Amino acid sequence: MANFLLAAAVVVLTTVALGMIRVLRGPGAADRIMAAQLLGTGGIAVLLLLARAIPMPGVVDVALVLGLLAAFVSVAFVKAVGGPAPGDAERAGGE
Amino acid sequence: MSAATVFGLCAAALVGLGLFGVLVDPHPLRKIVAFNLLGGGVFLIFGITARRGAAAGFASDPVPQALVITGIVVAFAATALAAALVLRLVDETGRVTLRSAGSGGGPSNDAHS
Amino acid sequence: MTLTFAFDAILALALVAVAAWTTAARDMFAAVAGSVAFGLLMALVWVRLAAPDVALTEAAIGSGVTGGLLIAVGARLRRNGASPGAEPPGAILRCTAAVVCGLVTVGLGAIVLLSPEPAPTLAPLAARHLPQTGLGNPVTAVLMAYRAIDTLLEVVVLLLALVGVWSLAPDRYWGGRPGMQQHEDPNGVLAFFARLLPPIGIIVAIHLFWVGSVAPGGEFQSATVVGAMWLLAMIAGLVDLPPIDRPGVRLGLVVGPVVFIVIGLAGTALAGAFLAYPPGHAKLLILVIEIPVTLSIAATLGLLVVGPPQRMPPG
Amino acid sequence: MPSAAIVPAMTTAGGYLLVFAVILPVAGVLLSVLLGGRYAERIAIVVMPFGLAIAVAITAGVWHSGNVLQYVVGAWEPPLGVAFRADGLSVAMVMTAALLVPAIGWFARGQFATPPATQSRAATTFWTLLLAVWAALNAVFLGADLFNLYVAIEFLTFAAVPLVSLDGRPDTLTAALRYLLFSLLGSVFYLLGTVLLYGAYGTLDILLLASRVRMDPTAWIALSLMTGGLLAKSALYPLHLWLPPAHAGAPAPASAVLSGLVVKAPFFLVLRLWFDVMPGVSDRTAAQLLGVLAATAVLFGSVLALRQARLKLLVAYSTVAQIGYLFLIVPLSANSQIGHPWGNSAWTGGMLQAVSHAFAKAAMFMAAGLVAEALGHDRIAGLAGIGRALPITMFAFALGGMSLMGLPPSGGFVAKAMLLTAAVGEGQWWWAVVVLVGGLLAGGYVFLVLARSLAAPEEPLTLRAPVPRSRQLLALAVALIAVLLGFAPLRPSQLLLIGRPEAAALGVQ
Amino acid sequence: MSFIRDGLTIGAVAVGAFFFLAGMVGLLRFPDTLSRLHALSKADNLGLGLIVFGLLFQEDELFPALKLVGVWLLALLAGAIVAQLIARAAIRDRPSA
Repeated sequence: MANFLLAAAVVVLTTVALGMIRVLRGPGAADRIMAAQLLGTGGIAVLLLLARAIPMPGVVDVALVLGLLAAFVSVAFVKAVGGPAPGDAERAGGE
Repeated sequence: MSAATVFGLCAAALVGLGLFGVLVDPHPLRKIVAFNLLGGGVFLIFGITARRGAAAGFASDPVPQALVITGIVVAFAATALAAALVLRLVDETGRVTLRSAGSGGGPSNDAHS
Repeated sequence: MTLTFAFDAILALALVAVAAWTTAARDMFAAVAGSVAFGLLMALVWVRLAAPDVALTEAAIGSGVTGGLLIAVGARLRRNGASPGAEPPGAILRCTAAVVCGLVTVGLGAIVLLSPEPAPTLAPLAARHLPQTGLGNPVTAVLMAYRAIDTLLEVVVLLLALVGVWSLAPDRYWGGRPGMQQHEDPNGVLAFFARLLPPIGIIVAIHLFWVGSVAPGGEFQSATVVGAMWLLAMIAGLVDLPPIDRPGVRLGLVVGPVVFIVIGLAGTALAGAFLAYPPGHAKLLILVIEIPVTLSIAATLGLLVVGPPQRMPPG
Repeated sequence: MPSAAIVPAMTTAGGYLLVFAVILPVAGVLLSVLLGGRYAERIAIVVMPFGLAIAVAITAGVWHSGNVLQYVVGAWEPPLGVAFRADGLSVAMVMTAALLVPAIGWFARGQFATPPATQSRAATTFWTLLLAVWAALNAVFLGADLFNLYVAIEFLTFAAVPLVSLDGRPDTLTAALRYLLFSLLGSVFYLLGTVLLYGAYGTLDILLLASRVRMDPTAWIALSLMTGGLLAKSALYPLHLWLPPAHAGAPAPASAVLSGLVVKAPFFLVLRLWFDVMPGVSDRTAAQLLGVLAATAVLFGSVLALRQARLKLLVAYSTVAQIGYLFLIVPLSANSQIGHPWGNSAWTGGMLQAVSHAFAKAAMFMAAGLVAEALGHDRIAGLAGIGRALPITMFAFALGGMSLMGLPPSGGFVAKAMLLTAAVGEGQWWWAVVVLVGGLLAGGYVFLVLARSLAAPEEPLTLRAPVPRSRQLLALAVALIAVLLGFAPLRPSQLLLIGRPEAAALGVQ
Repeated sequence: MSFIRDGLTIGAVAVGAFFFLAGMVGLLRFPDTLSRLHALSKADNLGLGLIVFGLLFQEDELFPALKLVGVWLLALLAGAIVAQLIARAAIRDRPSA
């Protein structure tokens, strides 16, 4: 079972690694954010699989923190890219 | 090859890449990013040292691990200070550069910085 | 065995590829995005190196908060249309630098390959003294007991960085609020998210803090999560940052190191050395230090990300 | 394994002073942050006499016991825990900092006064960071653990960099950013060397490491990486580019701290590495290579100083040159023919140079700052008449310059004479030439300034702002210390040897 | 029993990994931002969900199992919200700006 989970981790890690191409190539900011989001989710999946395949305390917590902070980074990304122009910090938000 | 060796070699490559970026990239923010790569490589060396020091029932020597945690926090502080300097500089000059803005009278010896 | 090697090799290759791309990318924003991805992969590497405490720190600080900071800075630079004022150095200099960096890499690689495995280690000593600290997590024991002086100085370093960042405020904003007031639709998606996530984050932070004495976790990771949740609420316009002059802010920033020093000094009297803990009370005292330190680190990290004051002080 | 018998892994009597030397200014920093601008100055002024008293007590303790003071923090003995240790070398530098920081602080009161009703960004930051620099310096001079020293030098970086850009002008911001990047790069290389040493020998404690270190490639590479990083931080040629704009752009009291004290910290760590940690590892070629850089720094820095049009830049470039003198210790002392490095006079001379330069350079920056305040500029071409308008200030500048040139009777004279003796004694006459030519060039730039300032002005000189006599006298007092160091070189030189023989025994075995 | 549990785990995790693969292909191959978004937000959340589902069969205790589900819910929530925000930003940027 451990070997199977490890193999699954290798597969997901590979998709994460390939997904990086989109982060790096863009072209738009939205593409980058999305790809980063996939990376976050994929990273979580890899960690959960690893946690089961090679038992070690705390790995699921790493996944949890990764999920939280990835969400934070994504929001910062969205806000930074779609955010206000320098002058109008007071832009009324959402429609 | 053990995980420590694989990531040790990876760390060596990261140090080289990061150093290259810090040295040749003219953009200060990208210098900072490169600096984080360099720091990541150095921290990884701590990591493999810790892994190779597994003993006494610990899978990894706790001392280098603790040192890395300290190091990561310090590196973040450095990033924040450098970023604030870059932003202020841009606010003042509208340019992103490390060239001295004609600080007065210095001969051109520091032009190749 | 071969599967773990495959995993490690793919991970290492991806890490180097991201680093190389980040160094080579023309677009500044691509480099910033690359550094976020880099932090994520690093967290995986730390798990593979059997260092979950470091993995947590990397996920929280290295990838998360640093990523958020760099993204915000990158976006501001792009919006200001700041032009790069300098050309890349000439070919000769680049080649020289490449050669130097190559030598460093080769030298380090040689050390990695030639170093003995198993290496010299302090793990047995750390294990032997672990019962004296009352802790179950040796990394926390190193941070809070064996090398507590490093941790104390580091918390102050973080605070100094904030003093330095604040010193970059224009004079007229000194004492004012950092960052811009954010306005978002209070019923919008972002606000919803920013209401929902922080409670979850706080629970995770408390969990990390609590298990930190026996399992991976601890005050730095916990504080970072709290700081990030604070920033999230700020981004969504739910809370505004206080003026840096407010006594409560100042107190929050220094309470951690102050308690650290006070208990350290008490150790001089009660346990015979600065930062020594009386036998049997170590775990409790460490907890008493960690709570305010977590608060201070969270406040400092959050304010470091936001930057210097950007608004007029009240009054 | 000769280690166990030699390393006293215990706190010695009076050892607690070492931890207080670090914690007291840290407490001042915390209090300043807590109470904010209005109290920053007062807190600093209150902390200073206590800090000085601690330094004096440490000096007395080392002097009387004739041995190192040691403090084992948290009673966790190295290698697991961290120790602070004061030997003769530490004492010299701790004492220098303890005299200079209060002097500079007192001098700065004229510039960064914080009246009760108002508070300003620059003043608050200055006082907070002045204490932070002090804490960091003490941590560097007293540290005995390589990683603790890393934290200490990062502490120093974060305290020093914002001092450069206190006025917020674009050129000082650029200088601060460049300083920060150089400094961080230096730290990271230091850190890399540290982990390599830990990986090879399993300890970070300097004395334990000294007893375990062997002449192998890992030690050698670690030493090179750490030295390289520290050279960048101490601005030795060719890594000096960041220094002149940073030191010249900072406000005068900050320049005095940066040039007098801050650059000495990485230099001090280089000495620790080469002579305490790895006395056997450094080989002759490497030492000579470092000497070449040092010599180039002396000549190149002096020539550039001669060509400066602004007074503060001139003083800053002279720092580049004087740092070169410090590093001449390495080729002259490492692999000394006498057998152990501290036997010959280069060791004492170099340390005396570090101390006397600290005072001389601080005095010169104070004087330059007063001149700039009085005139509203610091163009050397426009100095005519200032010598008559501010005689005390210019006298202080001249005394400091005298020490830089190495004219008798000054600390600089004795220091340079000892370096010369050592160069001749070791049969390395080429360094003697460097010392002499560097002295001549220093004479050139100091006289250039003095001659301009004593010339009759074309039109009557009007001072933009009155310069309080007390601040001028303070600059003079600091300059006088640099001169007086020339009269008492013998007893300090014995002090410098405290803690040495122990390390020597380790090095020989 | 453990045979059935292992079988379920293998099945769910394999399909989950496949979804990740599919999401990655979509991310790399689809022509425009919104369709990439569509492909992705489905794939990665389903993928992670299936992997968590599969791993649940290996957990014997309640708390770790709950934590696994918590991680998935967190990722699901974050994914949905971020996808929303991106879509808004992408649509806003397209016609007007």
